Amino acid sequence: MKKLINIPNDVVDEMIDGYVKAHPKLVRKLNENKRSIVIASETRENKVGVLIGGGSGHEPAFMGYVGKGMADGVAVGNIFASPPPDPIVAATKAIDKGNGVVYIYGNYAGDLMNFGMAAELAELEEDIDIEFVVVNDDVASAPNNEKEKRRGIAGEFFVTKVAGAAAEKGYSLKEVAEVARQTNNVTRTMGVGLSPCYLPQTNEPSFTLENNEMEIGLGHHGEPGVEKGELQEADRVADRLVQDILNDITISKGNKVAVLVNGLGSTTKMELYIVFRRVEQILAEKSIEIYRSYVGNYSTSLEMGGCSVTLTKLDDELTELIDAEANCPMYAQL
Amino acid sequence: MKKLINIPNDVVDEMIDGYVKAHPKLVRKLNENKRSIVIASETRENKVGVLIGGGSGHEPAFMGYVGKGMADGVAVGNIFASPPPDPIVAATKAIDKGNGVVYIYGNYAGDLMNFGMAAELAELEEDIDIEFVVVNDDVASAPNNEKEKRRGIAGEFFVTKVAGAAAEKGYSLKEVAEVARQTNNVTRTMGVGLSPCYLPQTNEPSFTLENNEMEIGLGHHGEPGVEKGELQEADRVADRLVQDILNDITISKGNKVAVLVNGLGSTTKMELYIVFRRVEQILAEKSIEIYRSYVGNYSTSLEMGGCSVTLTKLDDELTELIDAEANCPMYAQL
Amino acid sequence: MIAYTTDQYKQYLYDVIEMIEKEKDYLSDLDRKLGDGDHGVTMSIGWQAVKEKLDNELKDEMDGGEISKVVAKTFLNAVGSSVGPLYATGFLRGSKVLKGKSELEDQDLFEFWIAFGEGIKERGQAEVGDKTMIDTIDPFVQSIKLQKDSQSFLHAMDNALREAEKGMLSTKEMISKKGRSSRLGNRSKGFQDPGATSVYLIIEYFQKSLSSVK
Amino acid sequence: MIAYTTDQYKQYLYDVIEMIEKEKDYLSDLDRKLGDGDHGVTMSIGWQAVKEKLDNELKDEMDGGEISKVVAKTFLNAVGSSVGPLYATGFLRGSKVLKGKSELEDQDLFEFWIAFGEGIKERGQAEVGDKTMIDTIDPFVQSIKLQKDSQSFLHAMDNALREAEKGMLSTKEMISKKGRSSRLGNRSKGFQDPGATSVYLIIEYFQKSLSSVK
Ligand SMILES: Nc1ncnc2c1ncn2[C@@H]1O[C@H](COP(=O)(O)OP(=O)(O)O)[C@@H](O)[C@H]1O
Ligand SMILES: Nc1ncnc2c1ncn2[C@@H]1O[C@H](COP(=O)(O)OP(=O)(O)O)[C@@H](O)[C@H]1O
Ligand SMILES: [Mg+2]
Ligand SMILES: [Mg+2]
Ligand SMILES: [Mg+2]
Ligand SMILES: [Mg+2]
Repeated sequence: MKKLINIPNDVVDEMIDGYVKAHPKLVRKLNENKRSIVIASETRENKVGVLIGGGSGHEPAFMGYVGKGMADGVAVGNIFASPPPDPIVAATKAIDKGNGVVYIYGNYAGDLMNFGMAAELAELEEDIDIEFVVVNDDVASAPNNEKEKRRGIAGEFFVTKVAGAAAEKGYSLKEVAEVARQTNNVTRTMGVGLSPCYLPQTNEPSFTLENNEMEIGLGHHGEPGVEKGELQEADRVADRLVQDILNDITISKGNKVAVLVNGLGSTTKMELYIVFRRVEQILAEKSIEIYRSYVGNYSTSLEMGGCSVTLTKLDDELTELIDAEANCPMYAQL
Repeated sequence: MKKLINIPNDVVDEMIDGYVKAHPKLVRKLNENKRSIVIASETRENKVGVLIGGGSGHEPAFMGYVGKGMADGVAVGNIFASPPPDPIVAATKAIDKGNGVVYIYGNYAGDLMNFGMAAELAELEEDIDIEFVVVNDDVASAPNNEKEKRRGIAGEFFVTKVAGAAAEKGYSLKEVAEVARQTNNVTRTMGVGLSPCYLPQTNEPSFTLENNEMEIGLGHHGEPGVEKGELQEADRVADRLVQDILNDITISKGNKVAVLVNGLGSTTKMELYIVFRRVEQILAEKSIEIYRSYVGNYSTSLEMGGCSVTLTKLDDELTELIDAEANCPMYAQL
Repeated sequence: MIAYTTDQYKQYLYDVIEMIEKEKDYLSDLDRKLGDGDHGVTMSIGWQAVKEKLDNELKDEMDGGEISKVVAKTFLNAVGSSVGPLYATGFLRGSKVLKGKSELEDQDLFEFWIAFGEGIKERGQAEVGDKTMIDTIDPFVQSIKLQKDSQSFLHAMDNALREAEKGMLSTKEMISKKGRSSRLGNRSKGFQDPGATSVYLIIEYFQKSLSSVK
Repeated sequence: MIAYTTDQYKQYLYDVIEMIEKEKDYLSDLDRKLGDGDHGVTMSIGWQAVKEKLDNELKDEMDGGEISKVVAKTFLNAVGSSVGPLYATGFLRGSKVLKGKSELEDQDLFEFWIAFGEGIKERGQAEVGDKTMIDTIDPFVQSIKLQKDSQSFLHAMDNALREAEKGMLSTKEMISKKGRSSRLGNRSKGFQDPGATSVYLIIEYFQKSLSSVK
């Protein structure tokens, strides 16, 4: 896989460098830690801080979602590797306005340990209250009765969106965490992979597939899926993804949802809209209302091919928060 | 190349279908022509219409740039094929508010003929005044003394941005066209391809490259570039692209520019920011101020790998127009 | 000569449709060397749309002018692209010649193809030597024009096709000046132009159609 | 026994660094089957950062506790990931045992490796059978614990390594329950866990280091 990079081990630092130079009015890097990025403008006094983070390679996630109405800070890890505690703590200190910070991250061993250690440090040394929101929207990663084992994938976008909007609206620490957890509870994602990604350092494909195969329920770090299947038409793929979600969570006639059709990297917007078209048909048949749609690369796996479908069941509170304005370098909503 | 599609010949219609269903508050398809999409909200009376269009396969261009502060309508062609006159005329009629419509399209034989025929029809049959803005920012496609032969590529984003903002601000037909042409005059793009794209119907690579090769100055429909070169580090690629631009247009110490580092499809945002980082270094060395930066997939070539760099030299008027708010399904700016 | 009927004209169009399906990969391959690789795709989309019209709306249509006009509009709207306006203009200009006619005499055929070729040339604004379909169609038109008052159309066609073929083959060594491949400069040398090829096939098939009538 | 000096300990760390560079592709290959394919990358990034410290800041450091603490912090901050906290906690716990010591007796070595293994286990909260590095490190710790009062450390190491190896190999047939590969369920069977492998190599190299001292 040819890549436009310099030295493989430098990609993350150089990306961050380019990122903060590209958007100096929106984000800045902390002097204290080169892997901590925070919102450039002063945030409102007393506002609850929202901190996101995780491995790199998912851009725009997570780095791209720092901004008004979204996260106040991000800790950036190596590719597909949780950030260590230091950048998390540094960002925590920078964004705390006295009312604590909510950590949002995916349910991965590495993130759990690193964010956990960081929270201990922040609470002990800096007396900052921390709340955890662990995202686990990936239906494929464990059965319904073992939800606590599920991974966090594209649905983290909605969780961040809601938490960011809630914090902006003046929710308290507990309330922000609560509504973010609630969003996670009503969010489900199911993905399919068509082609692998390549780590810059190894340049090896994350999995191998025959020409007529796809990986169903793959991880968003190129981890193999739960099942290989024959590549099918987009409509059949969408059927499968939506069915798996609806088998897992009750969304009924008259319910409102937000939909995210997320590209994993090299899949074109054309394809994503073709998949969305079918998702809309299925939901319309069931009289489920799509309140708002997001179609594009919201959480990628380097240049992996494929997509995921996320549904979030909306109540009135979530609807309002999903609708709120947001302004980040890689995502803006009016 | 595996694709998430149904029937290859249906991809454009299905994409449009998905697109308008995903963003009903922002865009709608005309009953008169299934390849014409216009802004969903009523635009201001007397506002000059801005119409864009071209082949599909460049998403978010052009379809994605319909919205407040950008284009009022788009005519969507087959993949890499100009739309025929009918959808152009239909969209023209729908968006004309009595003060005429500016057509913005790239300098390609097909677009010139089809938009030209459409303008004749719109003027003759509907008495609508039309102004043409033909974008030709691609430095590689012809030497400086044959600028009229140059193609339009990613720079069309800036031209559309400026025209959309000008129309929104109440510029007259001639003024919108004038400032858009002016933007085109001070815009230069240079691109590099690392991997080909595949038309859904042929599923053949648009070009073939060895593992250590890149196409310099490629067309944004997968046309071969002007020159094959050895794949180099991102910094050297950026050096080459920026140098070719600065050899073509005088941008001096103290000048302000807008920068677009555009991904062609499968190149990650990580790589684009690494390229941006170097672009910023070069310009900083020359004391050229980057006023605003855009990094991401703004005009793709299906799943092609590679990127382009666009520089637009800004005066005060362009600065203000580039800064204006925009709200489209695939791009929003606050 | 026996007059050429519009039924035979429609059969000719069906033959073109079939031929395009056979040749579409070849045409796309040529375009891949020089342009965006879709010439076979655009031609196929356009002619398949024409087929749909022939099968339905044009089933009982006997007016050669009407048939040509529908072919022109259908092709244009299905295709867009560069070749949409080019071929559409060709058929539209031809339709004026055939208007109201259901049996075509030699004179009609001469005029049809002259109008067809000149229409394309006018639309594309390309010159001989630019490496486009003009390199096929211009010598073809010149040749039938010269023979118009002295030869049967079938005979004229034999000579004109030889000129067209020479023109088509000459595009191989040309440097592109119009269309997508113009950016390639010298790299465009060595490859035959796809449009010059498709238009050659289209006129060649008309000769075949005529010959089978005799 | 001759006491193990912190110079030798540093040499051991250099040996591990060299070993990781040799094995990194293998470790990434294992992780590609089960996880995100980066275990060799993370280990290499971490140990290269440690090397930088050994070459500079730790050049004249003789306190085994200080060395271990710097190794722990450096590794953690360079790596993050799952293994960052795991190995860092191992070295951090070990550093408490070695604090203030520049010559390590058998007793210190026993306590260092017990603290190291228990630290990892506590951090990761995984059980034997979950298909993680615990499957290597837990039997290893159990074994040296049992031998602590009756054997020399070198001798105990021989036995413990055999247990560790068995543990490492047993991960092949396990179904993942912790870490990225747990989603794979049955598809995780047949592949050896990368973390179980890297930690085996790390303790195996300690035995090599010890043996070369004797
Ligand atoms: N201005 C022109 N005049 C005549 N023929 C042209 C012109 N521009 C392009 N062509 C023809 O069009 C052909 C390409 O057609 P096609 O691939 O279908 O369209 P596109 O270039 O839009 O992809 C070229 O091979 C050339 O013969
Ligand atoms: N909770 C845990 N306890 C112990 N070891 C773990 C745990 N989670 C993961 N591991 C180990 O980490 C290894 C993977 O490490 P690595 O690939 O470097 O990190 P990541 O999983 O973040 O990509 C696994 O092979 C496993 O042995
Ligand atoms: Mg990892
Ligand atoms: Mg084309
Ligand atoms: Mg073409
Ligand atoms: Mg891993």
